[in-house]
Amino acid sequence: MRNIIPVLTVVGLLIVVWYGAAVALNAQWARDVAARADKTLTFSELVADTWSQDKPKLPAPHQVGAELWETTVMKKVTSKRSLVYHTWVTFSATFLGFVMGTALGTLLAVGIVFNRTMDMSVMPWVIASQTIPILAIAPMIIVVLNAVGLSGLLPKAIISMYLSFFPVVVGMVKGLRSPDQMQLDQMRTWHASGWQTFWKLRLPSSMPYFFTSLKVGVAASLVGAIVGEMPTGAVAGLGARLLAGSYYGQTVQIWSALLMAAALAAAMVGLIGLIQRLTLKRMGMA
Amino acid sequence: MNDSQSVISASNLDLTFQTNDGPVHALKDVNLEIHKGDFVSFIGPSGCGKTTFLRVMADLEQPTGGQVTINGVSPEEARKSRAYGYVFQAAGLYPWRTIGGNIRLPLEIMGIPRAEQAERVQRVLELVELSGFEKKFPWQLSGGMQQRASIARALSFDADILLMDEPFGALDEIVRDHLNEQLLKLWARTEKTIAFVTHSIPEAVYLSTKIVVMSPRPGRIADVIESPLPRERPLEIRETPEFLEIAHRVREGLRAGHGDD
Amino acid sequence: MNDSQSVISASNLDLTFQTNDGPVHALKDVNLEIHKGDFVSFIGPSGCGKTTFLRVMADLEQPTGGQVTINGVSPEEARKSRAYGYVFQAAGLYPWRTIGGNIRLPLEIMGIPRAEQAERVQRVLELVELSGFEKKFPWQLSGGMQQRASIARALSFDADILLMDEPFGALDEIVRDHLNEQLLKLWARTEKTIAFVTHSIPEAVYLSTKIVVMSPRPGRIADVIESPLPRERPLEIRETPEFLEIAHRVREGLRAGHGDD
Amino acid sequence: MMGWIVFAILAWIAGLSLNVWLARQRPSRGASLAAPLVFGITLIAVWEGVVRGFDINQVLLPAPSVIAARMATSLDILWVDFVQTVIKGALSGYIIGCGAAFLTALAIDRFPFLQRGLLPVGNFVAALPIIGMAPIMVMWFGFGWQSKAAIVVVMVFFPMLVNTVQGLQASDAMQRDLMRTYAAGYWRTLLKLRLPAAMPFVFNGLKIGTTLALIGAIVAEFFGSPVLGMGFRISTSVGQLALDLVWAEIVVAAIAGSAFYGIMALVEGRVTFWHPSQRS
Amino acid sequence: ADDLTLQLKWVTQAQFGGYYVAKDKGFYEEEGLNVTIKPGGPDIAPVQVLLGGGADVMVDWLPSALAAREKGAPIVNIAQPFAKSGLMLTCLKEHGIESPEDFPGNTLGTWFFGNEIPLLSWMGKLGYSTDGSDGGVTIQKINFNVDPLLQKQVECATTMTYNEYWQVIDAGLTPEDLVVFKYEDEGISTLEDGLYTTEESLADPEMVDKLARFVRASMKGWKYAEENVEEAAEIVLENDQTGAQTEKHQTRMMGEIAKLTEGSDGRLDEAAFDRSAEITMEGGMITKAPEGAWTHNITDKALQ
Ligand SMILES: Nc1ncnc2c1ncn2[C@@H]1O[C@H](COP(=O)(O)OP(=O)(O)OP(=O)(O)O)[C@@H](O)[C@H]1O
Ligand SMILES: Nc1ncnc2c1ncn2[C@@H]1O[C@H](COP(=O)(O)OP(=O)(O)OP(=O)(O)O)[C@@H](O)[C@H]1O
Ligand SMILES: Cc1ncc(C[n+]2csc(CCO)c2C)c(N)n1
Ligand SMILES: [Mg+2]
Ligand SMILES: [Mg+2]
Repeated sequence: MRNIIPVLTVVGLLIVVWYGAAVALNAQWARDVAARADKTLTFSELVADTWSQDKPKLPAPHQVGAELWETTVMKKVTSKRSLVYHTWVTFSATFLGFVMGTALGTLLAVGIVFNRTMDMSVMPWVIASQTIPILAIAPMIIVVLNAVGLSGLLPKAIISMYLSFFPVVVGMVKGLRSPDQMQLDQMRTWHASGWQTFWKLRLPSSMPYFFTSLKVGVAASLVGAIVGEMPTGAVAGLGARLLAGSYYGQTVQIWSALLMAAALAAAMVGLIGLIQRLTLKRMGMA
Repeated sequence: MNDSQSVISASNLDLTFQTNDGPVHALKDVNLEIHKGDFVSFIGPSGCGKTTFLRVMADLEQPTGGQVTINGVSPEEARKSRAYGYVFQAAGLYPWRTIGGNIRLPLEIMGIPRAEQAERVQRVLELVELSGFEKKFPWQLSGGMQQRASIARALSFDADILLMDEPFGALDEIVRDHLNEQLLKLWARTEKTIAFVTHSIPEAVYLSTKIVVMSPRPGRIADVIESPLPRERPLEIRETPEFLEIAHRVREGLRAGHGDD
Repeated sequence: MNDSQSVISASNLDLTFQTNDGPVHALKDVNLEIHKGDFVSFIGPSGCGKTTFLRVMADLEQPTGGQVTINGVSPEEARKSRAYGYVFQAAGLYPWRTIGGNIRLPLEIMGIPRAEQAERVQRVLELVELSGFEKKFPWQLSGGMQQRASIARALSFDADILLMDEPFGALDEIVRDHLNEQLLKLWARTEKTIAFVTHSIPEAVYLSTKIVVMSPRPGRIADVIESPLPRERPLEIRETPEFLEIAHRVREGLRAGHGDD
Repeated sequence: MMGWIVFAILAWIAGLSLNVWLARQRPSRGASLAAPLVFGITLIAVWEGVVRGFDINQVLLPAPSVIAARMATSLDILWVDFVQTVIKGALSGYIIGCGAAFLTALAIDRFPFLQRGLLPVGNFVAALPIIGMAPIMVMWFGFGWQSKAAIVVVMVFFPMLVNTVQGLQASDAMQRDLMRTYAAGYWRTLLKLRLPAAMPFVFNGLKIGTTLALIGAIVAEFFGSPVLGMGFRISTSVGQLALDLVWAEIVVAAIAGSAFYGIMALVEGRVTFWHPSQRS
Repeated sequence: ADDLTLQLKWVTQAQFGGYYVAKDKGFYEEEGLNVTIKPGGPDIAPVQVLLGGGADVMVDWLPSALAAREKGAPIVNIAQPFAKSGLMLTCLKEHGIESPEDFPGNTLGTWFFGNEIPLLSWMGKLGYSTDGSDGGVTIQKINFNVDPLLQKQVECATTMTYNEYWQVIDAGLTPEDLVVFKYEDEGISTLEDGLYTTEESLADPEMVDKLARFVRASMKGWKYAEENVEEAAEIVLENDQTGAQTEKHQTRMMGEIAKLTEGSDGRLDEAAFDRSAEITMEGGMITKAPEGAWTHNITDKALQ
């Protein structure tokens, strides 16, 4: 709660900058319109105009705010025009993808840490896999999954997983290798099995890395879900809103979807942060 | 001593570390027999290879020459059959486990039933005088208390061989005396074989049936002293002439080791 | 002793830690005066608050009651004027720096010229008998060697006050004797004020002008013994009756502390 | 047809056993290079076998041999695209983004006010999805590489920030106490203790950033680019169903990304040689 | 009922009104069909969906279909509900562009994915280079919206008569501010929204029968939409799951679309096909004249 004042200050500052930027970016359009009508604008008219355009380059905060209010509070949540509905659609794919990505990432990391064959051969390809632009192959993935009868949530979640498992692998490999030599030696003296060493030593010591990876992973997951929403025919979800907004030049709609997505990501990152604090505290590490 | 069955035997042991500025010869041509029920102390200047030797016995370090057998088998097999308990030079407690949890750790790993775990934890905590600290986290304990917790952990699972690397280094004289006595009692009662690194000459003499004096660079055995003291040792024994004589001999050995440095 | 100027003074010091299962009273009602040029040893059972007391002096821990002044100012100001060197109970070397680099660290921070840095590093390395290990990394050194490197680090910048938390705990008797002598020489030569935690009664008696015996739970001062020994102390002094008498008194104090446990 | 499927299965088994064998050998530079290579070749062989064996249409998934042939004939295109996307877009964005995140992390670390104010807001801003950002960046910064760099900045910023902030808290209490006893000020403590201790985390961020930068630059080109660049080529070629060229670009991206990552991993090994994860 | 899946080329909008009407009004049902309509998007290559087995029929533009065919995708045009092209180039008058002579020195924004082909062949005919060199034009790839035009990143941009053009108008410009060049008028038009399926399907008599019924019902839908523009737009809106479309825009679009489907009974006009193929070839998207890329089989059956 003591965060409120700093956050509000920063947000306030941001909004001021935003209004300023809106004037700067939208001014040309306002002047053009005026020129066509053979008028010249006073400064206050210019400002007023830049903050109220229909299709601004950068919508003013209150325009986005109004749109958000309009599409979240004023609409039934089950309505297709409700942003809450679309956020939910995106969230479910993100969440599923994130869970799968975390599981896959952790499993791979465990494999890499415990198995030299995997360490030597898989890691470089995991990296290479991440350089493939998903936007290029997402449609193919969707098509292939469709062909084998998978559609709906799962294809999106798989793309989301594809993006989120990587930060988890990188972080967890490091984390699982972070116990120092003495701690590992101790485990050796007790002839702990690989599994026990993992469970009682490597995993607990990897926790700080784990949570950091999760935060990055969940953000990546969201990007994946949104990307995945486009080739599914852009039917529903924040990705579809972004696209539709872009095809009809509805900047206000784009921005409200964008802010909603960011809010979703921030909420998830915040939640993970909370779990992190609680866990590390219980583990006596914070 | 009283039992000629060889528990630990090292022959022509050699160990060289490769480091960024050249090799370090940590152990050279080390030969030693430890019999069942022996209490062997290792003493020697810092850096002479005591820890390294203990680590070789525990299969934590691979010798570059010669060999070691524990109960007639390789250190690896001995380790796998959980033949020994090891107390490290630094406490090395897991920060995310309480003291109790740390002591329970090897028990969990060895699959000892839960009820027995609790009971054993209580027993060893008492032994090292830490009852009541079970729920504290390591960083809430003083250095000496951490060290004692780590001793408790090694004792908890009752291995036949104990390898202890300066377990009492961070303890005051009174606790140290107390733990020395406790350790001797435990040893007498259970017939364990103990390899014990220490820097204290009186401690080495008081505890051991055999004292191994080592000298550094390269680490090797300078002297092996069989103690003529009886197995039954009240604290007062430390004032007897026999005791002082052995202590003197150890000190001479040590000094010699330092001399050729 | 020879100089009545008070360097460290604690009055009614109290410190309570809040832990997950209740408060721990680490220091209670501690009063102490340390004069310029004093060599004060702290001795007491493990967990009695020695480290905590040193940390309060060093402004690493905030007392919950009472107050401490160092050279007449608060510990914080003293710390900021780099009035003391601190040797931690564990070595605490930075793993990314070589031994030389670790010792150079405070010198760099204090802005000492490069050439002088090198020279000082050499000197203190010699003092703790680690010449030749300058380029090694901490994890390539034995426990005792690490501890010595950390002592060297604290000595390198020549502070007027030295706070040493069991600096010689991990060292063998010979090195320890040697370092004891070196420390006494250094002290005599430079008139430093030294606060020194140890578990060894002979060490405390041999080194100190004043011995503070502490007792635990809550940690408090049980006895303060002013040593009548001369400042000039050959190692042989440890066999004199005066020496043994002081040692006896310290031991009694310690035992009493343990007794009411 | 069956022949190719059998070929795929055999290739899989052979590659796997070769790697298991390699892993059992004494660790050496050769083995650590050979293993991923063997794995990759296996993968490619299996791919070829499957595509031919199941007679998968070129338009869905071209065979590696077809892709290779296309690469050989299109080197000039691949090169200009590479320069446009990787050198101009990804690299500049990566440097600016990681640099900015690093400095922000320092600022956040320095001023608790920012830690509490900027970090949540920063998380929020950084979580703006690239897909939404990309068209806007193109609107603001034009079709050239600058808008791509801007996207990359946004993409690499967050992982770098989170990791650096976490890393700056990674030194342990005793190490920090030591600095206190030297009355080392904030900057010195930072320089001598907290930054070195943060390096394992920082490199995590830098490594994750390498691949993100590349994806970011490529994907951003989907939303506006001059008529060259890897993303441009991929998106237009998909439209023309020239999947062989698409995959040729992807191969280039994968090689560039792996090399980029590899370089960072190498530097990491040099800088954080002392960390347990590098020593074992 | 028989299941059938239709893959659209673009998001749900009045451009595909006929299909939605046919579904909504039960025309498909009457033919014993259970039709699923999958919306498309910029990242969907309908051909891939078709070949991957995700759909039985798709809507595509002829140039991209021909290109796919040449790349080895065995797809065939089975019907052509759109008789005319809605593609045009829209320029801002203020840049002083009134006729094709004024193009040199300007930047023309066009969609890619094959949509640039007619423009390129037009420029070729006009004798302008397209690489930005002196005396020529610069071709800029733009996305499927009109922002670059409004923000003056380009002087002209491709628009559809039924969609993007109106977005420009909605943005506050008047038709007087604009100059449009309809591809249809410039003789560079290619056939747009046609229905395609695979050769494999055409070899299966049962499938052929299904497709014939599908085309028949679809055309019925189109004719209904032409006559009931507002109702059709309403139906489209109901089927839009993004909730992003507006009634005003869709009604207007439906009206414009009706002008393009007008006069088509679904049968492909061979002359239009040949002209389209030629333009596609001139633009370099295909290298040789296509063969077997269309059939009248289905429409013949459907129109019986
Ligand atoms: N950070 C902390 N949180 C909670 N309790 C603490 C903390 N640090 C120390 N204590 C407690 O304070 C008491 C005194 O600890 P201190 O470290 O000062 O002992 P010590 O005299 O140095 O012991 P030793 O000789 O074993 O090092 C102990 O009971 C310990 O458990
Ligand atoms: N991992 C290592 N890499 C390189 N050298 C090492 C390593 N471990 C130990 N050494 C070196 O081997 C020698 C012996 O070290 P060891 O730890 O066995 O000494 P020690 O007798 O236990 O000393 P102490 O009493 O100080 O603990 C030392 O010179 C040390 O520098
Ligand atoms: C891959 C691809 N996507 C879109 C179009 C063109 N197109 C067809 S309908 C439509 C919407 C018009 O409002 C657009 C832009 C294309 N030819 N190829
Ligand atoms: Mg040692
Ligand atoms: Mg202490």
